[in-house]
Amino acid sequence: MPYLVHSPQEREEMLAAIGVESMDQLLVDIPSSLRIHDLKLPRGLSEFETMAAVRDLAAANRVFADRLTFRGGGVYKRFIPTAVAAVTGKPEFYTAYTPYQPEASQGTLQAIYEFQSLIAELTAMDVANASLYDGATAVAEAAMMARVHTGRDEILVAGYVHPEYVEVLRTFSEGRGMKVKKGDQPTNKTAAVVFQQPDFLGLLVDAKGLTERAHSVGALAIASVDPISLAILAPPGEYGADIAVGEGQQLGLAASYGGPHVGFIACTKDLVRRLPGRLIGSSHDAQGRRGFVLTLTAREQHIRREKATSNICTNHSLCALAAAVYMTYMGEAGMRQVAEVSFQRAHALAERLAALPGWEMAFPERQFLNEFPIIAPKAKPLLRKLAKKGILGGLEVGRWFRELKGVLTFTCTEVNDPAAIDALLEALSA
Amino acid sequence: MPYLVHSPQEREEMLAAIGVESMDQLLVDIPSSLRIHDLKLPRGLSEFETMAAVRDLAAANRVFADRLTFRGGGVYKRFIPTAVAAVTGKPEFYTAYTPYQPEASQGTLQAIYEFQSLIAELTAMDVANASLYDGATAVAEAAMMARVHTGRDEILVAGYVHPEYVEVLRTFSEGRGMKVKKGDQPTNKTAAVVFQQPDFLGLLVDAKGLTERAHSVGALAIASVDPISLAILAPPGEYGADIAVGEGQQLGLAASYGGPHVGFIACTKDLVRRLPGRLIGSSHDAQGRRGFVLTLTAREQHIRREKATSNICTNHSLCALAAAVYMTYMGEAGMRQVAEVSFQRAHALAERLAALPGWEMAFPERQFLNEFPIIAPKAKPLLRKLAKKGILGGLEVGRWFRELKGVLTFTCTEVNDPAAIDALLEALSA
Amino acid sequence: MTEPLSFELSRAGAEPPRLPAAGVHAPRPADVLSKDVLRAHPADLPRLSEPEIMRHYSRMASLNYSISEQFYPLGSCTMKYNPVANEAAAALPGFAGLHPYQDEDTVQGALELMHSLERALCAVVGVDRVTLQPAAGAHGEWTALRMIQAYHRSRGDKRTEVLVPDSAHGTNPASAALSGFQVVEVRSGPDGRISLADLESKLSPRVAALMLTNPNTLGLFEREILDVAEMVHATGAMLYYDGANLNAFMGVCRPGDMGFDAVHMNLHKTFTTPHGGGGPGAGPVGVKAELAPFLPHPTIERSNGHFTLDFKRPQSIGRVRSFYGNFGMLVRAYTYILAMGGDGLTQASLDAVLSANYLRKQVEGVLDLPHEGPCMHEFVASAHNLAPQGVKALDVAKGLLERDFYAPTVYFPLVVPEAIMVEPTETESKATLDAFAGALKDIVQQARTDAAALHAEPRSLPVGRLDEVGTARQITAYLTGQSEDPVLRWKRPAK
Amino acid sequence: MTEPLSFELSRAGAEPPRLPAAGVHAPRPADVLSKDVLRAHPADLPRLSEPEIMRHYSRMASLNYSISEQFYPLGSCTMKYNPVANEAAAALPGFAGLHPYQDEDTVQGALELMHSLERALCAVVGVDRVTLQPAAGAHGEWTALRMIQAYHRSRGDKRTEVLVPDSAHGTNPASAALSGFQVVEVRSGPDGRISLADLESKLSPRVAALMLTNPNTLGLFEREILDVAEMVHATGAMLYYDGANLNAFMGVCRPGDMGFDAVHMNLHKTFTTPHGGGGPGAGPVGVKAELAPFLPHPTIERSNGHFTLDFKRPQSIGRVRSFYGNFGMLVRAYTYILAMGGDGLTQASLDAVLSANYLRKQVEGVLDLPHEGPCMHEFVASAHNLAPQGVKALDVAKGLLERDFYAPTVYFPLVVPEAIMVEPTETESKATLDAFAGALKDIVQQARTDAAALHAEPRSLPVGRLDEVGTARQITAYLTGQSEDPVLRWKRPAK
Ligand SMILES: Cc1ncc(COP(=O)(O)O)c(C=O)c1O
Ligand SMILES: Cc1ncc(COP(=O)(O)O)c(C=O)c1O
Repeated sequence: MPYLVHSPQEREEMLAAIGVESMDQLLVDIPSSLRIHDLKLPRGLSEFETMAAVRDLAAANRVFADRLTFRGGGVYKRFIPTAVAAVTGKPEFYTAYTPYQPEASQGTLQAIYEFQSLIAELTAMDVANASLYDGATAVAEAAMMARVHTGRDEILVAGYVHPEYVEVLRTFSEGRGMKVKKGDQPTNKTAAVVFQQPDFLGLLVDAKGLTERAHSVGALAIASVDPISLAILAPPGEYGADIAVGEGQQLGLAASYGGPHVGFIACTKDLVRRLPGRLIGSSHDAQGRRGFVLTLTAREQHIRREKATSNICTNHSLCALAAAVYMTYMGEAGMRQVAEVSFQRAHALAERLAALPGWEMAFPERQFLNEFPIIAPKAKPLLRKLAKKGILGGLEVGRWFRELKGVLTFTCTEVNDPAAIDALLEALSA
Repeated sequence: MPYLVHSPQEREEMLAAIGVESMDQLLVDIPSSLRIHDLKLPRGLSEFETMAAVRDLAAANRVFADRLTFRGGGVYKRFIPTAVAAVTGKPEFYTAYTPYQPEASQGTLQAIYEFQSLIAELTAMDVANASLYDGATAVAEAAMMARVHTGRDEILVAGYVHPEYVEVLRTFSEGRGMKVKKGDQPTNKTAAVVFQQPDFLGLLVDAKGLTERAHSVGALAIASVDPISLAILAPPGEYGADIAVGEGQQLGLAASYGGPHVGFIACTKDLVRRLPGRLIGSSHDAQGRRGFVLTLTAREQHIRREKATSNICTNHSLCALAAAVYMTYMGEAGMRQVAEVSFQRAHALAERLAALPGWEMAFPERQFLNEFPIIAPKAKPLLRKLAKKGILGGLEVGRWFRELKGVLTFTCTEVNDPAAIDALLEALSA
Repeated sequence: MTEPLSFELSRAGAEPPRLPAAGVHAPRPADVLSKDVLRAHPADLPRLSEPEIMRHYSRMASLNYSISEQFYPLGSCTMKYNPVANEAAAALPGFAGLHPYQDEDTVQGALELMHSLERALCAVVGVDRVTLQPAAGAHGEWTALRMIQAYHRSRGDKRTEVLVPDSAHGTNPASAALSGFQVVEVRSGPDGRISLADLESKLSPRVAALMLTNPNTLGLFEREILDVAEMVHATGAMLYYDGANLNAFMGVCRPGDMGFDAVHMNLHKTFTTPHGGGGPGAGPVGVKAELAPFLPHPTIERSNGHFTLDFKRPQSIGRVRSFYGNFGMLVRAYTYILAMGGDGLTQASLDAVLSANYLRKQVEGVLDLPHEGPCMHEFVASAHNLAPQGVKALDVAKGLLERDFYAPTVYFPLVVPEAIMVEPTETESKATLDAFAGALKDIVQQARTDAAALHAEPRSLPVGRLDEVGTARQITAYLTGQSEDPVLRWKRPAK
Repeated sequence: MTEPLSFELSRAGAEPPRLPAAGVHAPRPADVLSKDVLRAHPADLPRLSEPEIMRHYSRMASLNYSISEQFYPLGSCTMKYNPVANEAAAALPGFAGLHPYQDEDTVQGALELMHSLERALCAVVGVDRVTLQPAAGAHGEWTALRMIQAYHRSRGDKRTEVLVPDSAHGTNPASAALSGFQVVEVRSGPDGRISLADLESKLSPRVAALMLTNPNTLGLFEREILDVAEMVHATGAMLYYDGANLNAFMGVCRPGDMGFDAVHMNLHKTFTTPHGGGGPGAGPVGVKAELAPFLPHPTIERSNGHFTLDFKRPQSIGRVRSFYGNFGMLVRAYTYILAMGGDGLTQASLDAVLSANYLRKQVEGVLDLPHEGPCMHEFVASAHNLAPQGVKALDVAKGLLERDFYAPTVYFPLVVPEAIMVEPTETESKATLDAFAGALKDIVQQARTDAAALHAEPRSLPVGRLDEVGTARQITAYLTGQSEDPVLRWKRPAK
């Protein structure tokens, strides 16, 4: 059977060495009423047949070309350097466990230390952790930090934060003694104001104003940010946010139907001891050689158990590695370049779409980067028409926000070349 | 620019360290009349654009599904375990050079030593080399061994040897003092009889008889063999051939429009010193640790120079590694299984095709393994019809052999599942 | 050999990568956006060329032990072989290229895969429904407890306590607490199993659930599991299964049959999705029918051969993460299940148990074995016997690293002093197990003859033992303003 | 750490891999074929499970130095960074899945790629046509000589000699001899360049061609190349260019302009296709128009935007290998050329020359530098200065291995005693070159203070220096029947 090692003869030898005659003697502790002898599953397949079956499932999906994908909403098609998969595909990285034994895990430890450093630099925060599951749980974990730090229980969600992030935040807050409210007027009950920059619709919010307002009542400011945008936009550290979180999918990870991606979280000095998840620090051995270790583990559930303020254990290390490779490959200049190209293309697209009969910008007075909401006539049939031409059109955000019925958000990145934009416009005019 | 490392500033520093002011001072030896300052090539592209361009070219090809490919003729679609690419994709293997420094190349050396051992086992010959370019050049190199060993100059090609191999043999023999003849009656001028088992049409030849006939006049017998077939058929070592050669594409290598694949060559003790290419042997260090080294290098061109009987230097090491992984993964039982499945399916297909109106086996009295020649009415339009249904039908061997006009060879392997065979029959009947 | 940080390798003048130009007429951000929304200080990221970057990461990779090269007997972690076919499957463009907000009819293959995976997991653990949304085991634990809480609440039953054995993994009490429960510890008896008497004394109508893993973290099957289930259910509480140890008995018995109402599974343990140096994993949760209404939404439903995402689940606890879970890991796990089949999974568990018992036998007389066998898929030894030599579990771990083995889990479970928790898995050969036992013997021998040498191990790894205490102290110095060195990140040295 | 052979790891009872069953009603081979065509003794192949196989190869991989982790300054080999994008391109199913006997209209993308690659290579080396068929450099050399021979013959000119410099690579004389030519050596002058006087004396109407590489194997540009070309052409002979050193001057000058009539290129050197531990490579040959009729068939032709394989070339020397060359390597090279562009290739060569001269400068005073600079993309040093200490080029090489660098080419070219031939390439950073120079200094220092220690290096590698002479001797013993150990392969020990 695939991936099994012992031969029938070796099994016999091993049983004999143990001093039993059959497997059943090793399974004596299992009440016989519980004992089954097989599973209601088909017999195993050869690798050839397995891969054929899996390929058939993959073929039953429709993959839209990256360049013809204008849908975002939290997951974006971007250029992913081949280098990323070449690194994450190294078995030395992907088949290692959480680096409990630092001497034999310096590769992982250093890579994640570099990830922490890169995220801290990008967000302009003091310290970042080793990763979280995704952008949604990152928001929720940040809220919990604020809850514990301020002793207050209200989490105020300002503006169009990703609706799934808010849903997750709500699920998290049950049991964690948090109340989630919408609004942008914090009070002295507010533990934190959570906002997203750019927001779910792609629009810029007044991050600085919201941060100041939070601080003015003793609440924390939690900024959920698009990492690519930080090449252009003021990072949370520059406007004084206390916690910066976000989804790192754009940093070299495939869309992959929504996961695995990676959440990041960074904070100011004051909050470091409340950070969830793993932290890697620099250390040295007796000979003075530098090495890296998991540190401040006393915060974590395996030490604090029921007193822990996060239960996260396995996180998204390999995705963090991918993000580190991406950021290192791009550098500051590369990230700025893709952010700017995306900006320019989105603005060119917005102008052309808004000029179509019946179309208009949903928030003409607001600024955006590379995703924008626009009112489109007969959105549904229009999207179907685009799909027929292989184009994944804008996202119907009315699905989450009643007031936005008929609004589509379109997104552009460096993968949507000018000819792709032309193709979109042509398909719309046809 | 991609893949370049020095920054403009470092270039200046390096020039200064050398003690010159400009690159031109380093290029003084180039006559100025020769100096150009650019190439008539487009400017470089970003990786994103490069990959898009290359993908467009790939998309301009039509790839027939493996299971619907019934064409062989020396290159076969077979199941390739994922393990193969997982090993050959390791940069430690694929970015190393020929293992000149054994202490730092044990991975490559041992892998190729294992390849040599596997090929020697499979062919039942004494010794195999580290690989050759392909099956065609392997035949030619073997002929050269016979030429030198026997001092005779006639190479007799018996039966349907792959026509491209024979063409290459002819090109090689020019200048090497060999004469290539067709026929199966060696004389005392014959250096070697070359035959292919199964032959180019898929038919079994009398390998033993040909070998005996060669030996009876003091000529060598060179068997060009299908490595998968050796799980079933008597290997060259069992019928006394002097040199076994072949194409290893079926041992885990993609069709890849014909290359890179891998030639193998194995021989009896007597001929070892005449083997072309690299040979790896077992050795040990001063502490008694076993290690592997390039050996018998005195045969090679870099020592013998104009007295060498082969000029091969870079060979097909990584493909040999792939083949080694394949053979190790499959084992004897696995190779036998795919050989038998291929045999059974081909025989089932042959029976069904031969029953179609107007079709008949081209050599009904001859035995075959998994490829067979059949006379098909209106072959050309028929193949076009199949292609329309995504089926790559048989190979028109009349292209090379006038006497076989209208004959197609069909091949089946473990990838052509019964439903695929049904699909072929259905398409033919439609 | 160590490797500099990318930040240290960075070269000021290095060229950025070539990237596409915009190719449209449109303003640039700086032309349109006001200065105060723009970034003032560019991020100080490394500047390196692709060849340097690739070598940097290649060299770092070579500093790791991993299952690809070493036996990695981390107890509770099920470090078994990660099939390369899984990786190929997840990388198929038909999966990796899917946007999560594509319309349902364009992702039927993905939905079918998830649906089939749900059915397969149901069959393995004996439950009615499974959510694939949780990203890891701990996430699954908490998701399950939220469902149990919602279930009780839906019946007007405000239970406030969750029982957790003292041998439980730290995530169990943490997950319970983070669902708003009070955690009550249940003691293990001297045989390493849960004490029924203690359990009895802690059960009450306040108890929402008992969290158990079985075999427990000592690798011992809870023989009295049926009694436990009856006791728990009799008080109206639910029984929760921590599936970290599921590799012990696939096809041998099922948590659902034992009476567990909710079960999390670690696809990154039992179902061979790679650990990735600490994730991503996937922690699906299976539940019996009565908990099904509370599953996170969306669930995946099938009708007339068509698959849909069902968001209309009024009693759902809501989402626990964005989108539909770690889809790429689900592809890997499903690929594995197809290849193994029911027969393969069953044999896998049998072999895992066999290997653990075989290795346990080799360890007899070498280390302490505080509990009687047979064990299931793992066992816990103790270095307590080396106390006279001043040798601790940690030293044994480091000695193993020196001998080219990764170390077992040490100091867990907490109920065993100097615990050494060994899980060999079914994908390690007898020869490897023998070699590992040999290394242990060698270490114990060395402990007896030259403990100091052992304390100085590992010697041949890229670094020796690191000063973890010093690191924590330096961080405190940083956090309290006594040092400028953030320790937790690189920072450009002030000039 | 060493790794057992797969044959030694083999376990008698190990299960074979699961494979599809036939699923058809048909006889099995043994039912149909007579016993004497069937195999009598099954091949004795290893029996191992996938986890064991993967670990086996992973552990072997870790025993290699490679450019992915080490500086690999092998002179004449152009060990530059192998872009990972190349690998991704070659793996595209639209290329990897093509059968060589598909009809032309189904492989237009592949033919276009080859046609475009041919055009690009023509532009780089300044020739009219290129064949992509040869599998490696030596194969290309011989292909070119066969064309030159065919050319002369077509004019009724039976020339019998080929001139080869004494500094030439061994493949040059071998290829010439294997084309049926007599090889006449041309001496180098004291400045390391070809001696015009000696050339003059060897030129005659018997000479078919002069084979040269420029820069020559000493890394020196043949300043008088135009005179050489004139002299050679004046006698009716052709000038052949060994393109192993093409990395020295892309976009700086062109062999075609220098007067070369035929040029081979090593795509696995200049154009970044990986060496693979010894191939596969690709050795295209470019020729001026007068040689074009003799190109191997098929050539790739374009008409009206349609690409075809042209087999109707009556003067062709015929095929030199099956199918159309190492297509997968052609894809990689073309991908590289697209990414680099004319500007990138030019800068690559300039940087290669800069790096070589920079490193050469660092080596001044450390090793002998027998020839004056500047060099082109590589230089040849000599360990002759260490002779008093009994230290040889080989010891320097082994000392470099110990210091985590691969060794330069040693003992080639033959014209320099104790030659150490260093080719840094453009993809190594200044920091790496400095570190390498530092290692050389350290070695020379050690040669002076403790040569014995140096003779014992490498110490930290998987094995120390191996007894190559003993191995050759043992092989002789085997071949002459004095020993049963074949040395060149594993063989099951007789019981
Ligand atoms: C017994 C047990 N429970 C729960 C977990 C938590 O799983 P995860 O790390 O996937 O969150 C683990 C894994 O470390 C475990 O061993
Ligand atoms: C100068 C020179 N010529 C020819 C060759 C032969 O090339 P290949 O090894 O590709 O056959 C080499 C490569 O080793 C070389 O360095």
